[in-house]
Amino acid sequence: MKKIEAYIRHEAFEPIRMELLELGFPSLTISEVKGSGRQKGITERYRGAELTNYLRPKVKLECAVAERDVQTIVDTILKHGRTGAVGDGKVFVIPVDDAYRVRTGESGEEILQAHPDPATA
Amino acid sequence: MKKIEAYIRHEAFEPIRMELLELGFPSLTISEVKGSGRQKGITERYRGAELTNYLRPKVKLECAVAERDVQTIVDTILKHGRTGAVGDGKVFVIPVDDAYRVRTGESGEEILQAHPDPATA
Amino acid sequence: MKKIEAYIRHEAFEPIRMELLELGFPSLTISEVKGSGRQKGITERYRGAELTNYLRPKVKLECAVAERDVQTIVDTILKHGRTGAVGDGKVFVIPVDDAYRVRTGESGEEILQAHPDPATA
Amino acid sequence: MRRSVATKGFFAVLLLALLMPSAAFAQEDALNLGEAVPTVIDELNQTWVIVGAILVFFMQAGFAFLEIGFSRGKNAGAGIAKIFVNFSICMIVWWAVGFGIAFGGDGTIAGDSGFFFQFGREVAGEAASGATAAFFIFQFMFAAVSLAIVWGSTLERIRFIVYPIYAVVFSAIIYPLIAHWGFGGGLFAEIGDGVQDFAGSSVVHLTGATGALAVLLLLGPRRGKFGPDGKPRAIPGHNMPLFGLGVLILWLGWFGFNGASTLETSGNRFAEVVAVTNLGAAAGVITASITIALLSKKLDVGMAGNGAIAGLVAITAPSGYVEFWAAPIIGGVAGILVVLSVLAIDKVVDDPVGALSAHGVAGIWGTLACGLFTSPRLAETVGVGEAGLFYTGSFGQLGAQAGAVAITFLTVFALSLTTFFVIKKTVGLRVDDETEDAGLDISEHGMYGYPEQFIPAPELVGYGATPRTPALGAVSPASTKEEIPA
Amino acid sequence: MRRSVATKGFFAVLLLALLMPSAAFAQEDALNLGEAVPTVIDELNQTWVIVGAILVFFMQAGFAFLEIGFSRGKNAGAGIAKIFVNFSICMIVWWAVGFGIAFGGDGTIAGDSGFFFQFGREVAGEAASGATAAFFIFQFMFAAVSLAIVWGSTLERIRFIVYPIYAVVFSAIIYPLIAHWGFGGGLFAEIGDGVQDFAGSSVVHLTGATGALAVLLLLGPRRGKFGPDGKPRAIPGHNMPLFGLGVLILWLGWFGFNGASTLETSGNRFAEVVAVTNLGAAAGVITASITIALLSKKLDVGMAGNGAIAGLVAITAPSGYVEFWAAPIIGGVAGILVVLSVLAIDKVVDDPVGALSAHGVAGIWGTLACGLFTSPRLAETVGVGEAGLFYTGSFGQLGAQAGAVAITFLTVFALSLTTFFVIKKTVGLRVDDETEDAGLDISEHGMYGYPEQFIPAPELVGYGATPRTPALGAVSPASTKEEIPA
Amino acid sequence: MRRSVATKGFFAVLLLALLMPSAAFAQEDALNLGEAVPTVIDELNQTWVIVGAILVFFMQAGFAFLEIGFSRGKNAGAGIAKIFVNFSICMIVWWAVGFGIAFGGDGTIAGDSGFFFQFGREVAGEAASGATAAFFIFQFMFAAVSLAIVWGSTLERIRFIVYPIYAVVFSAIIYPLIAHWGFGGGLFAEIGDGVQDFAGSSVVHLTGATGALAVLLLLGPRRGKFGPDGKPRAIPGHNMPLFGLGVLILWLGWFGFNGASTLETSGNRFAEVVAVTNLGAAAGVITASITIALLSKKLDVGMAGNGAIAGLVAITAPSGYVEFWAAPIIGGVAGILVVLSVLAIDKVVDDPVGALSAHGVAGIWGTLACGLFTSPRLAETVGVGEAGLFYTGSFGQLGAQAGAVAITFLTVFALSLTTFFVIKKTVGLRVDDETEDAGLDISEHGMYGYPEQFIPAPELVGYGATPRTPALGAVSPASTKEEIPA
Ligand SMILES: Nc1ncnc2c1ncn2[C@@H]1O[C@H](COP(=O)(O)OP(=O)(O)O)[C@@H](O)[C@H]1O
Ligand SMILES: Nc1ncnc2c1ncn2[C@@H]1O[C@H](COP(=O)(O)OP(=O)(O)O)[C@@H](O)[C@H]1O
Ligand SMILES: Nc1ncnc2c1ncn2[C@@H]1O[C@H](COP(=O)(O)OP(=O)(O)O)[C@@H](O)[C@H]1O
Repeated sequence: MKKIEAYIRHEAFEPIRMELLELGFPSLTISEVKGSGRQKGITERYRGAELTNYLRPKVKLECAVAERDVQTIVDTILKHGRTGAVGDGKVFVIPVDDAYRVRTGESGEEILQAHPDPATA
Repeated sequence: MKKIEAYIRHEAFEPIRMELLELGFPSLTISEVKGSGRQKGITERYRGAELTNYLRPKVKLECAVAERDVQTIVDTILKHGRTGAVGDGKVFVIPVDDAYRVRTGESGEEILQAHPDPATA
Repeated sequence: MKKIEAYIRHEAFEPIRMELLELGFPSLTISEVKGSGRQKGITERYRGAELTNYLRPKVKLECAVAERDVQTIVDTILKHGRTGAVGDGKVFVIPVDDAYRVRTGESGEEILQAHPDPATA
Repeated sequence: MRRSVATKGFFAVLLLALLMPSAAFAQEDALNLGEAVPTVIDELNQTWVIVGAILVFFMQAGFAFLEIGFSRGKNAGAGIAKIFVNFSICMIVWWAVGFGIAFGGDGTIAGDSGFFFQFGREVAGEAASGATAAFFIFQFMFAAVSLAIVWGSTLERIRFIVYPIYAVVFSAIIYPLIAHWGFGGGLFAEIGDGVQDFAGSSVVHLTGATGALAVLLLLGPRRGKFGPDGKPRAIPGHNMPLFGLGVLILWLGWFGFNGASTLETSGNRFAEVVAVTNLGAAAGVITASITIALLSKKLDVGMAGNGAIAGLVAITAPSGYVEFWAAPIIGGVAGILVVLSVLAIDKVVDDPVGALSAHGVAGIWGTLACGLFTSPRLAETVGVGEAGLFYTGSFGQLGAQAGAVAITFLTVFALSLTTFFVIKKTVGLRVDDETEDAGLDISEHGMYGYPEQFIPAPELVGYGATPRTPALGAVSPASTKEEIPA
Repeated sequence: MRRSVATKGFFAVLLLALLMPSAAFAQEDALNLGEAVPTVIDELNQTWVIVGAILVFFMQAGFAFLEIGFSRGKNAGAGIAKIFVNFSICMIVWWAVGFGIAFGGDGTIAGDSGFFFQFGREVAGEAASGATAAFFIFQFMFAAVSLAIVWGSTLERIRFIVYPIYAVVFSAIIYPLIAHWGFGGGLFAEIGDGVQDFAGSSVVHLTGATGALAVLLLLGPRRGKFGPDGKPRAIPGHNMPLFGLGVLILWLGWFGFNGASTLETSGNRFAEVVAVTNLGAAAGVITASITIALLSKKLDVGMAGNGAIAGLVAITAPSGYVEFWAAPIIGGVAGILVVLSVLAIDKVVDDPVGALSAHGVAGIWGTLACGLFTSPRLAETVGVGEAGLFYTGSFGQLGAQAGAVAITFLTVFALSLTTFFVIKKTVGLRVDDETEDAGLDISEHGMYGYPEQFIPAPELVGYGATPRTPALGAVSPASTKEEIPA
Repeated sequence: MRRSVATKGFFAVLLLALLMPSAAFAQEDALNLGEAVPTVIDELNQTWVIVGAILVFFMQAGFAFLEIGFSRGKNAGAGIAKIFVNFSICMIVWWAVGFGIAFGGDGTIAGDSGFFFQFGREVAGEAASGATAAFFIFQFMFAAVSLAIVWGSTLERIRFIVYPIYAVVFSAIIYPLIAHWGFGGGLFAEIGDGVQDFAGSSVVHLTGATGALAVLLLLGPRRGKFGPDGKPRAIPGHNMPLFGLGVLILWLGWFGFNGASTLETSGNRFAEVVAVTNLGAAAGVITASITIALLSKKLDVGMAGNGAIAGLVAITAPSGYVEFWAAPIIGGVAGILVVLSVLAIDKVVDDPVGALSAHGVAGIWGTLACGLFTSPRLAETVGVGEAGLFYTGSFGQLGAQAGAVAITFLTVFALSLTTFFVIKKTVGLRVDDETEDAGLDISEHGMYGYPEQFIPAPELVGYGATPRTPALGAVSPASTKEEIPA
């Protein structure tokens, strides 16, 4: 099992979510984060004084999947996340030892994501 | 060392926190996230137009513990997190290579959690 | 590749960010979290009634780096994060299997961080 | 221009009449001074009353923001819908029924004319004039204030449908009865030399707070208000600035509430009333702030604001009857009372805004205070009741005041409890637990009051993303647990 | 103290004059009653008009908060800057040009005197007096309201530079023309016995809404408003409490808007107008709430508020012409119309605040309603037009009203469309997509309206951290994609 | 109804008197016109003054929201507590002491009667009447405005205890002295033909700003305001909409502030004052907006608002003395001045709201502007001073104005600095660093102004969860670092 963590633009999320849903990966979690790459600071102005802001809002997408599905997910993220401009973000793949579904207490890979048609997965 | 990441309902957090505290695991971190499972969207209405929201607020609980404590923590989360309804969430266990306490610079497993009575742990 | 996750005080972040920038590690992500250690609760008062709050706001810093850079990053965090008082936070190091840059689709260690002078890194 | 007819819009006439006022009158040959002077006196009175009515109108915004500030963010929008709908229903019902019962005649129990009040229609045997239109709308604003007071305590858990039902009963019967007794020449005019309640500490504020008590007893506390040990816990309101805005707007409106209750400008009494009102309010803030700071080591913002309201409520009845020196005492006592009362009541009943204390306890105190502080000069000027205990040594007026308080409380409580009981047994008083947890905004109004706080940014369109229409069916937002397994 | 000269500040004189008013007059030997009485009547009229003007001023805050509440948080500060600048430009231009065109003479098309209005200068052949100063500022507030109405629909995407340009044209020409026709004795006074528009359902509200329609057609919808399937999607405003504040302030201001449009206190007519106004507004809330609740199962907060506005807009023209019974009907119909109209318009044009419906559709309905409901008594009192269809069975007045609506719409639409077309072709009407996504606050005003919502806490200094001055160059906030690769 | 006695509540009498006004007078046999007319004139004057006082009251909300908008969210609730407490203390102290010193006699330095002002008590040798009650409360509102101005600059770091102490001194001595000199017939009436300060550019605004300067010098900047390089950094206020609300409320209140400073309706002068005030404010917005847009390429919302305030402050002194044409010039210059001044002062002192510039610099400019623009007509009408330089070519009046500015500044500065110095040496002026970082809301008031922004949702009860009472002891919220190791 792996967990995919992606830092992406806000506007990239919705297309990614929809394609993942179609591919059978409805389960994911997002949060609001602020990121810095080697981007320049943004200078904001307030009553004549300046404030330079080095961090930009991004969406962090987290999604635990079975090993065999990792590439599908990553490809989907890369496909919709790309604008070609700096700041598109990064995707990291992290090992997961174990997984539990709270509702039932079941554990293991099968709880991760429900493929629409498991046979073809 | 392992890190437990759980996506749970808001109302589950307080009982979990209190039992973990009693068990000697006071140290944890939470954040507000929005998650999607294979849940239906929620249709909201605004001035007659509709807005469908596929993401629901959840609490993400993160807690790094020694390997031997993982099951205790997971069990506590499962126990209090369960309502039996869809949306109760998931728990993932992730490997941790190293840990440091900022205040002292110490590292290693012993910095993780303070058991009330280490002998019985 | 490793991912460093640090839970630190708000006021520690800016000096850490600036030193990491100088050291050639501009890329990182932060988020607002609430943490509990074995700290006491804070009692707040509202219209005569009390509310005890056991969770304190912290910044979570996430930063994926090549294995050889882990110690540099950790040291920087420890250096600026320390006030010596309880609540300074923790740093965890987590394995990363893979990394992708969304903008280009490239993957692997070289996408992680841009050293100002790679030769000396 | 008086009665003159404009044939080409306003301005031509305006120039003729206003640029040369004496010329305008000259036109009408000779100004009949014996008629013009009483007319202008009357018009000045009505101008002041209408200014007062407009100020009292704004108190609706005051209640709305006081209550929204004291709610959690998930119930913030509901406070707006509530004010709109209650105020509007009250207006229509007051017009149709309430005004007639309150002021349409001088029977002991109720009036019997002036329904669907308007010109040409008679009120109390007289053809209604423009003057009465001012009185009609001014008194309506009081009814609406009284109704608004009922709802603050029911925040965050009441079903919306309860509002229109009770609003109709309250605006048609409950408030008009009390108003008839206290302001309309009914029952309270017959107790002793008359009960002193200048602008309604009892008629308006105690009435509202009593309605609140009745509904609270049947409604129960918000989820989580009392711990398993039965101890009350703080459920902090989400926005102290909006709370403060509410208090300041109420304070503003009160200058109309008390000041224009003179109903005229005669002798500049209204100016004294305004000054006395401000002294009472200021003292309420100071004593409430000191009391809570001594008790809890912190100057609670909400309590300071409650002190202002309590001071204002308490000075409302005496504002036309007492000299300046009494005002800070009356307001100051109210400020202490409100803090102690909020702390005591919080142990038993869940009153998120402190209305029982600020309008009920302070309203009773203010009404009784007339029996203590009313000065002989002002009892005579107003022509109601006699001077208070501190001037006369007699408990007479105090007794009359206490009687009015008791009658008001019992009447309103009985009528309200009955009404709410029927509502509870039929449509139901309270939302279910899931709705309460989700918040009234999303459950009853379809959208959060602060959508960006609750809905993730990518779902709030406008990022250029244009997702397709959802393939999956939609469920009602109230069922927050109905999801399909992953 | 009248005309008396103070040599030592106000107070000495004040004591002499005010503490002993009759003495003060005695000083001037004998009070000339024949002069004093018309003067005080005039002064009372002007006091009421100025109170009205002040209330109407506050409607600017009403528009600001209604619009801010209906915007997303990233555009909240821009709403404040917009109101400040538009109101201010309107003031200066109205003074310099607009007032003269609107009220500086009684030509059919436009006035021709009173530019750079002030004392000593003549207006319409008469030396302007203090009375006219009240009229000047009261009428200005109407112009400013009309201008404010134009902008609500353009939220979240219009370039700031558009405001000053159109504001000048609107305040100098567009509104003054219509005001001259409707209020200043021009064109509309010559249609039949005169067009009835007491306080401006058509002159003020339809004019504003027509300007809004013109700009909307050229501006286009916000990004993400319509899906790829062409269906409208909800873009929820960020703050229902602020929206509610806006509505309540507008409602408050409307008592001045309609009430003081009597321009005098004669016969206490203003009190009737205030009562009628409130009945109309209340009915609008009730019917709009019921309509949307029936259609969508939820009592939408914004729709309830739009119902209030629609009720107020509709009752504006008839408020001086109709009896009480007609007011709830007029307001109630407006409440239904506004909901249906918002739903219909939302399918085609992106009007985030519903101004086309609440001010346009309801404005037309209100103007026509005079042709139905005007009572003979009031047509005669005001001296404009004749009674409505329901009294007379004649379509005469209704026809006059319809004519005025058509002329107003066509004139304003033609002039506005031309102006906005020129703006579009020169400086441009709309911000680019990146700016729209980032929000107008940060892009056009340099800082978010709610900085803490958008900027991470560590960047908001004051944590004791004192980072060095940035070594790297700064880029403009608008270029949200310009970053350097890691 | 005048003086008539109601025996059965208001309404019976109301019907008799108001429905048949002439009948009511007939009752008293023959209306004594020679008495009734001066009385109604007086009552109209007092009505206008009380309307003005109520408008000026609302400026407290204006200051509160301007300041809250310019604060960070962690200090938002404190702004509400501050306004409540300062206003209230000012009221009580003004009543007890301040009014007597300001207006209780016409000595050069101070009044000596009218303490614990009320009816029956004499003021300046005359028995106080209702008229004086209006004057008393109107002038009090000015004192409260002046006090409010002091505190804006001290946001986010001052100890709460400083407020009551200085408020007492300011309301008892500092402001009353200046008010006596400028408004009460004291010192400034003896400079030349009298100093012209119609509504208090200097008496009220410069006084407040000077108090602010004194405390700022002893208080120091907020943590993080100046970088290690000494350069000022932006600490953005958290809420531009609330800031805008504050400005709009202040603007509204100013119509009462300047308009009712006529103290009467004679000659409709108040209408001219209102119009002149609005012209000045509008010009201030426009020039400030242009100035900051030219300097920083962005139309800063706060600066546009500061431009409005500066325009209003500047036109305050001249509003009764200048013709329309001068108003946009005076306001426009103030708009430019305030921007330049904010930018300059920001380099040296930390004034988060720009009060030194908007009230101080603009107040000085406005006072001096009388010496330039006062018209002969109006100098004569008011009866104070002579026409300005641009009419007379003489520097006489300008000199008198400059003298008053200097005396006001020096007096207030000396008294305030002394008071604050004593406070600093005794109870202390400033919170400690930890409290400042945590925010005043939680530290001094026990709860955040926006709890949901700072406290995690699960801790905000009401989710149905009912955790047991904490076993662990509780610590004071101020000690944000005291935790126990994990
Ligand atoms: N090594 C990293 N660790 C954590 N977050 C990162 C890392 N690199 C990038 N990010 C996140 O991705 C966002 C965009 O990255 P950036 O490097 O600016 O884009 P690009 O990959 O196009 O050069 C950053 O704002 C940050 O949130
Ligand atoms: N594979 C996953 N990766 C990341 N988050 C997940 C995953 N599965 C579930 N979650 C989180 O858990 C929440 C509840 O999950 P859901 O699948 O709806 O519940 P259930 O396990 O009861 O079917 C989701 O809203 C999401 O935040
Ligand atoms: N084991 C852990 N797992 C997750 N978060 C932790 C853990 N230990 C500490 N933290 C985070 O670090 C913060 C400070 O930790 P704490 O233990 O109080 O400080 P200290 O290390 O100085 O004793 C906590 O508020 C929490 O957010």
